[in-house]
Amino acid sequence: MVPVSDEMMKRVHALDLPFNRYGIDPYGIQASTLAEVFTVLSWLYYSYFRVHVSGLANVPSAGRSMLVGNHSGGWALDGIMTMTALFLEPEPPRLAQGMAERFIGRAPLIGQMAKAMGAIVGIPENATHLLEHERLLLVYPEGAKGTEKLYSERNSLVDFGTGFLRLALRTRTPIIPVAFVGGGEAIPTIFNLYKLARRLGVPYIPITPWGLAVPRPTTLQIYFGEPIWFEGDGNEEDVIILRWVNEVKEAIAKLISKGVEERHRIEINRTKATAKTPW
Amino acid sequence: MVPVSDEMMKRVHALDLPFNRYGIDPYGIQASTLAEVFTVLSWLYYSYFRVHVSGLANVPSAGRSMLVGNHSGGWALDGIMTMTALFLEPEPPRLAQGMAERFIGRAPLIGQMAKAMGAIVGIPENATHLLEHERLLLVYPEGAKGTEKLYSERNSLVDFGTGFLRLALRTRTPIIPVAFVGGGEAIPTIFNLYKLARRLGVPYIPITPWGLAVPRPTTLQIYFGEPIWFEGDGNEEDVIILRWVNEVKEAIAKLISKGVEERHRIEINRTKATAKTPW
Amino acid sequence: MKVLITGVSSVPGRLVAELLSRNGHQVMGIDRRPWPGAPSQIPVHRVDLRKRPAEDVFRTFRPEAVVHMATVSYLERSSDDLRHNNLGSTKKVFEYCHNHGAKKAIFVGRHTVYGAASDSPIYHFEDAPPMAGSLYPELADLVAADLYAGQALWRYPELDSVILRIVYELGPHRHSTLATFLEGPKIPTILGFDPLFQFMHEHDIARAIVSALDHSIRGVFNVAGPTPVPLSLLAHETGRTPISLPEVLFPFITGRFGFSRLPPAALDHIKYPILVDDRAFRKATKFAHSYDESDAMIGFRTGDAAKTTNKV
Amino acid sequence: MKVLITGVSSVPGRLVAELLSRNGHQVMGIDRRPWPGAPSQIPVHRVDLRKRPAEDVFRTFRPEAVVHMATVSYLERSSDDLRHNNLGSTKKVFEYCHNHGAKKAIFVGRHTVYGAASDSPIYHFEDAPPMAGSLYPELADLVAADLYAGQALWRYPELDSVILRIVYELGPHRHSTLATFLEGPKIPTILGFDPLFQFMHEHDIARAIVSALDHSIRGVFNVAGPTPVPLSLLAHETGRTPISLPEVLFPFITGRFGFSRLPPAALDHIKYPILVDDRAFRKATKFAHSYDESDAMIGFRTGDAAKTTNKV
Repeated sequence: MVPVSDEMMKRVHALDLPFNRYGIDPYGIQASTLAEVFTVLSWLYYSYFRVHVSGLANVPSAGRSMLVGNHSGGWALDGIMTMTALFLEPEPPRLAQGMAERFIGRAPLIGQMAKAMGAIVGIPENATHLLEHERLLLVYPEGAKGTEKLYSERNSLVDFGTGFLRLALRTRTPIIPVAFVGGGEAIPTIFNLYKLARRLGVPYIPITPWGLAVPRPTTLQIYFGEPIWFEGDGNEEDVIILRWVNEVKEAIAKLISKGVEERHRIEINRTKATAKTPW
Repeated sequence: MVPVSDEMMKRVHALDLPFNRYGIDPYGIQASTLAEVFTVLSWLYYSYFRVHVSGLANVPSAGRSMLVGNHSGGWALDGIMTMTALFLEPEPPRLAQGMAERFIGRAPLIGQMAKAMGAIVGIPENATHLLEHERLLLVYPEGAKGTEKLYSERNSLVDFGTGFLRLALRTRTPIIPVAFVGGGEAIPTIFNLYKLARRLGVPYIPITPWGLAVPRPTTLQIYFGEPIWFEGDGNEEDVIILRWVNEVKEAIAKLISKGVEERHRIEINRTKATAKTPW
Repeated sequence: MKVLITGVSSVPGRLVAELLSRNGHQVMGIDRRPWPGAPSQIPVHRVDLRKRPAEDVFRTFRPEAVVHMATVSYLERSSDDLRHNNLGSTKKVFEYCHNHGAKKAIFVGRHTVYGAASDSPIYHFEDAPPMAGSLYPELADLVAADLYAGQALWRYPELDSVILRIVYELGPHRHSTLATFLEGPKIPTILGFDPLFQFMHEHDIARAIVSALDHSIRGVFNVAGPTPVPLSLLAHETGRTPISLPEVLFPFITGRFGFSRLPPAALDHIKYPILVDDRAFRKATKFAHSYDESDAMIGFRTGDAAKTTNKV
Repeated sequence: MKVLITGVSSVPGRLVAELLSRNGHQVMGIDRRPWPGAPSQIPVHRVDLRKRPAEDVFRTFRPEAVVHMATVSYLERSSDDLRHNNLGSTKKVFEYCHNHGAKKAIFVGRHTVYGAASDSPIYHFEDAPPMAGSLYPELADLVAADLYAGQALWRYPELDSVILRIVYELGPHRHSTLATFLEGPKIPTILGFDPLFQFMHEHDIARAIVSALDHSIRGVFNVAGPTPVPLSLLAHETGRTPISLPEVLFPFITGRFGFSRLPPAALDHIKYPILVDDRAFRKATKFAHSYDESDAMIGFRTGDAAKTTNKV
């Protein structure tokens, strides 16, 4: 087990979650697991990567919201760091609960840990339940195709699914666009292994210039955009839904552009900062 | 296969059954099986046993009726000879369909033949279905306990079940009491084997002075009583139903007494008759 | 009327679609399998009922009636993926019907849900408990789908739900549970057993489904055709050779030596009959079969859809 | 009110009977098993629900309400005779209710009908398809009985039918599916999995059933109590030792070496959670549990029915 600081435990209990006397919430989120894992993640967040966060005020401090992000980097680094930012930065902290691929449900150990951290198998029933219980949901409408992006495609967006938007309409949930920039630099995928992956039961295995997809310590940028409200009941025609999905997609693309634009300046600042604290 | 006379085939087709072009009725009764089996049974009926039938006019020539009989003899001889009488004697012939023990459903060959002759596994759903289709039902409310009777008990009645009476009420069916006398003389059970029987999957095995329960050629008497109608819906209290069951039982008992009384005279006539046709 | 048919690429699906189209209805189909050569006036969407694109079909077409024929039985398929198909997709279909304003939904189920057992009633009524699920694990999903569909009767009172439990299909297309069993030249039967089989001609099945649509009925209905016939006769009349074997030999011979294949759990289906009483359906819809047992068997044997008798 | 309880000799059956009797109802019970020491004001008839004498009890007592608790799950029994008990007896109970003028029928079912699967919703609502039948053959009969009971909602409109799907029972009587699993000193768990278990104290289950009777409701309702807890915690708090083992070793250890026994098909039940959303029931009946998860676990461990906390 990881030694947990008082500060970390305090943040866990500041979360708006109905933990029972054993520190377990109705979705199986475990206070002790959160504290331990966020202890590790906070080191990555503050010390290994340099994470730049912008627009935190757009995330409401309570109530249902749907964070809709772009995939960046060959695996869930984007989601994990977004979760970490929302746990460490705002007061009170918030727990962003990710919609995971189905294999998370079957996978021993890793699946169990993900669930104890609040991840949920990504089916509509689960998303609806979380939102009806005023949770903060983190979704990636690009799906697995998004994490398969190669280095050269790192700041582009692939097709969005439309399910998230109908869900937001049905549950009357605001959508908060989130851009993640730098994942492609941290894990520059040069190609993906598919055949071996299928054998191991995962969709693909990203390969970087140094082989396995261990991220390098680069700058990561997270931009939270302004909440977008759509009015409807979720049974609209596809053509309307697609227009609204594109609105969300464009909002994210705009945030990504901003991130790409600012990246150089932020990295210079980083170099200056690390020059002061050499490790 | 048994050579079938034209007369026998004519009787089969005179039955009020909806045979299809293959000679099969909706319950799986097969015209060809009926003709063959009744050819054999008519020899037993006319030549091996001497069967004395009385009250045939009480059995309606069409429409639903429930023949309610006493068990007499260690196995289904009573039912088989009653069926044969109703097939051979009245014009038009009628097929009495017996309610068989559950094991008939599972038994290969013998079960198949019984079904092709119109026997039905004795559950209320089946009885109801037959009556609603205006069939003639043959039931033995004494159940297996009735066929287990020893020689000394041959003309007594054991407890009647009450299901048949509620069924008659629900389906508005007249009850025709039937007495069978002589089965105990044909198959005089001196004791029943139970342990061996269980192993063979039958309730018991009757043992006669000559071992197996092959019937000897005696006189058999069948008495059909006047139809009894009860008014009700089948949901009456037990006390009422039991009273009516006893009415039926007493009607049968009275017919049995009559049979026992007449037996001596009938047997004398028989002796005279067989003296003329010695075989 | 706008009618959507799921499982439209199956033989009965096509027949129902064509019949409805001929009767002047606007028909659309859903199936994962293709329907090569489908009539141009019957568009077919190749989508999975459990996935979102299927709901889009409901959303845009807005059918007034839905005929759910996308159920599979284990004798036809057995892959694990399909194991839960019936229940899951049935749930979705009724949900879509409710969400998108359908007025009528017909679930096309099978009479085998009642199960084959030595002590079951010779004729099952609609309120008989469907025992097949616990008798044959392969049928559990079909039974659950059938009963789940029945729950729509109270869950969605605005939707006229009809659950049809139809007997075996037999006819010239030779593509059904019973046809699969009658595939080989030699038909294995169990020594000492000759159960009745209840089947109807494929065209009569299509007509029965259409009558369920044409009449304002709701509830569960058994659907049957002509008088059932014993297995031995069925084999003879379809040009096969029935061969009686002791039950113990069965595991060794099915699917080999020219014998039809038969899953082990299906053995009871050739020992005991499954028969249904269809009076309620005939009364409610005035349906009468037009192909008798002989037409169906000879149609299957010859591949010819013409009636062999003059019965109507 | 005159209330008839089937399966009255089971632990929850007795608790419901006693609670109703204390509340001033006239209670009668049916069970094949005896209830030694039953209170004199609660007559128990030892009859088989599927046989005629059971109907006589309905006929003479003429209950206004019936609580059907005579369902068994495979973890408790497994003999072949009982395999079809649930469906067959459920059919009879609803038929008797209809024939003999009952106004309300409560089917006491289980939340396990939804099935345990890796990709199922974390919380099941009442309209979720009950998948357990095709996942576990042993549960097919229970699923069919549950869904069949639900059909009474449209078949018998005059009868207020309530189908309850109740979570696992846990408490001092130590006689339930979950108690059987927690029997041994060592509780086998599967390495890398720690599913949530949802259970309620036996007294809360009895109270929930009584509230279903006291409120005029009809339909299908999930019934749950406190927050679910992970299996490892459940084992610890009930004084057992959870031992994590790789899944492949399971067939060799259950029921031996001091491990609780577990049928092979039940493995998924300790890999994946089955959780139900009970908002509809709480809203309709104002039911609130009074024993929390700790009360139930400690009650089971100590055999003491007293509450350990001051929560209400």
